[in-house]
Amino acid sequence: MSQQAAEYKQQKNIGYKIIQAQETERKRLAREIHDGPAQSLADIILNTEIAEKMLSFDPQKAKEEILQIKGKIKDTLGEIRRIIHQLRPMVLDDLGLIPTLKRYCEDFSEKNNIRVEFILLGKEQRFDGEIEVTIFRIVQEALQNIFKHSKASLAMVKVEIKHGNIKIIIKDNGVGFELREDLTDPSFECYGIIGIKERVSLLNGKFDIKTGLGQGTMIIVEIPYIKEEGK
Amino acid sequence: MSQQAAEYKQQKNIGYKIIQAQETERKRLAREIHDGPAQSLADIILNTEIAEKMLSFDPQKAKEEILQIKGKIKDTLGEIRRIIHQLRPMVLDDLGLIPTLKRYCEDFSEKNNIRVEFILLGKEQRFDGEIEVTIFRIVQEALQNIFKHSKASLAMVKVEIKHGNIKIIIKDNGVGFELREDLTDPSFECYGIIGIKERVSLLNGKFDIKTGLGQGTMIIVEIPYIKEEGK
Amino acid sequence: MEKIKIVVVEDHKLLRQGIIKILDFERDFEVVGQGENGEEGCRLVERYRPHIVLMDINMPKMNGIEATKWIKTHYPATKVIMLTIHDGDEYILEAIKFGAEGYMLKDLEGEKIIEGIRNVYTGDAFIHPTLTIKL
Ligand SMILES: Nc1ncnc2c1ncn2[C@@H]1O[C@H](COP(=O)(O)OP(=O)(O)OP(=O)(O)O)[C@@H](O)[C@H]1O
Ligand SMILES: Nc1ncnc2c1ncn2[C@@H]1O[C@H](COP(=O)(O)OP(=O)(O)OP(=O)(O)O)[C@@H](O)[C@H]1O
Ligand SMILES: [K+]
Ligand SMILES: [Mg+2]
Ligand SMILES: [Mg+2]
Ligand SMILES: [Mg+2]
Repeated sequence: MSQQAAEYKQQKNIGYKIIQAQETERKRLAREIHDGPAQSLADIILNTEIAEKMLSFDPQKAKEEILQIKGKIKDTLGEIRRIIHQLRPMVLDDLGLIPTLKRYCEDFSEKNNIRVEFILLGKEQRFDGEIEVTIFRIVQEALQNIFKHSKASLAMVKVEIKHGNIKIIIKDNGVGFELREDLTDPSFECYGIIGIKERVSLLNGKFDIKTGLGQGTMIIVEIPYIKEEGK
Repeated sequence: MSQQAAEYKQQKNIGYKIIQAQETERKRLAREIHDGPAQSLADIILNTEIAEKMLSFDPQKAKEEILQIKGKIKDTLGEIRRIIHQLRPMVLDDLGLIPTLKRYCEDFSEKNNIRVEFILLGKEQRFDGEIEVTIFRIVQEALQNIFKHSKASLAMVKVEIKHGNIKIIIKDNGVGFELREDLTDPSFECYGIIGIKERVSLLNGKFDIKTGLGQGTMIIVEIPYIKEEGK
Repeated sequence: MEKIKIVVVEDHKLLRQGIIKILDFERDFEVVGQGENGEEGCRLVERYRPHIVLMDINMPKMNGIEATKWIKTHYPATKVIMLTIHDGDEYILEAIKFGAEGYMLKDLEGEKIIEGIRNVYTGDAFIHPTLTIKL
């Protein structure tokens, strides 16, 4: 089989993986909304019925019930906010990449007890939407990996903006892993690192990973962008 | 350029399109949840406060307010259910392809005022999850196209299960379109029909489309499945 | 007594009406205008010169961030309170950066919304009590 044929097969498999990942995500999300906010609201409807009944003969109880309803709705709104944020942080579109990454690293540190240092070199600015979302997804996946696999206590996300080039380094002090060639072979079951490579290549960027048992892991990505005059 | 190289390039572009489609979907969904249920809940919180204030000096008004709250929560729950259903009808996993398609066609008819006839030939049964979701997505996209482009008054979704083969025909009596080769060229901007082709080929199936100006449109898909003994 | 003139800019209609209903309970408040996008918000500020604008962030046409920038440039005396669903401090920082005097979440108690408006009117800043800014 020619190399091109092999690549063709690989590309085809990547399409397959992306579609599968998409379906898995949809399913997970549907279930999350169903089990979370939808159930909560069904529950709150019952509270409103109780409040209604109480009203005529025990206004004090009715008041308590209404307060409970208010509290539960606030909680539900909180759940919904989290779901929206997971899906696509709106801050990415509203304020851009840098504030989004900053916030994401902070949230991640807090939630997972792994300190993530965020470093920006260069001037904060807006990039093309596709570049912004790609970089965000890369950092998201790399940090997820750190959480799932690295046992690290410390991580770093560094963004360097210079000469029409964005360089992103994500590094941890965890266990590292043996870098096997098959990581980028689509028959490999995991999609995370393959996905990063794929997305980077779609934007004509460069990807590199440095790791080894006991040596932590470092992912380096470079993506070119077009500088807009006066922006 | 060899044909394989051309195919390689195309596959690469398909990966690109799938990723883009996925990001577009996430963004749309985040916005839909943000603009819909999230705002509604914020609104309901205000209602609970009004109800609370009313309670002491106008119980009748308070009661009306509580009824309003109940109504609004029900509406919000309805919105959320629709979002879940769009994302991934749970009935697909719970009951399987045929009930899901039946329901989807009914809902579609009602909502869009285009009568969709659903026809099943062969024995209702469960298929592999990947086959079920693929066929559902194909019908979903084809009906979306009928709604968006066809001006049809009538459509048909026919599923024929026979000899380890599922044949799906989606047909409308609308305006049709000139079938240009570039429909399957990835430089073409739309992803719907390309996506169907891609998904079908991943399951080793066949895809065909028959259309023409003023002739309506018919999509024919065949997907093989492995018959399980005693099932 | 001078009334506090308020403009409410929010694209979600029910919510906008709900907010106005809450504000109407206050005798010294007067909602002089309501708009459903940033552009309308700017026009309303031009026309009514309100003391306070309650400004949503995500709206069609012109969002609340751009509208606030415009208002702060042209009518700096008008005080803007962001009223939004976003609870991230990156939004608050951004809002403060371009001169908003207040930042509230939409699930804030009605009482607190009212208190916040009074605070901002008398010259203080108001940040939603459960939000803490990490600087
Ligand atoms: N930061 C890391 N530290 C240690 N091991 C890592 C790290 N990142 C990746 N790995 C190893 O590389 C493998 C491949 O990672 P990849 O993200 O591709 O897949 P995954 O995380 O296992 O699954 P998926 O991302 O599809 O949910 C992981 O299973 C893990 O063994
Ligand atoms: N049932 C139909 N009737 C008439 N025209 C159709 C029908 N289905 C598809 N078309 C035409 O074929 C084009 C390509 O369809 P396709 O689904 O690939 O893209 P789209 O619907 O325009 O966009 P997308 O699906 O990516 O949202 C459409 O733009 C439309 O012109
Ligand atoms: K009033
Ligand atoms: Mg991973
Ligand atoms: Mg389409
Ligand atoms: Mg809004």
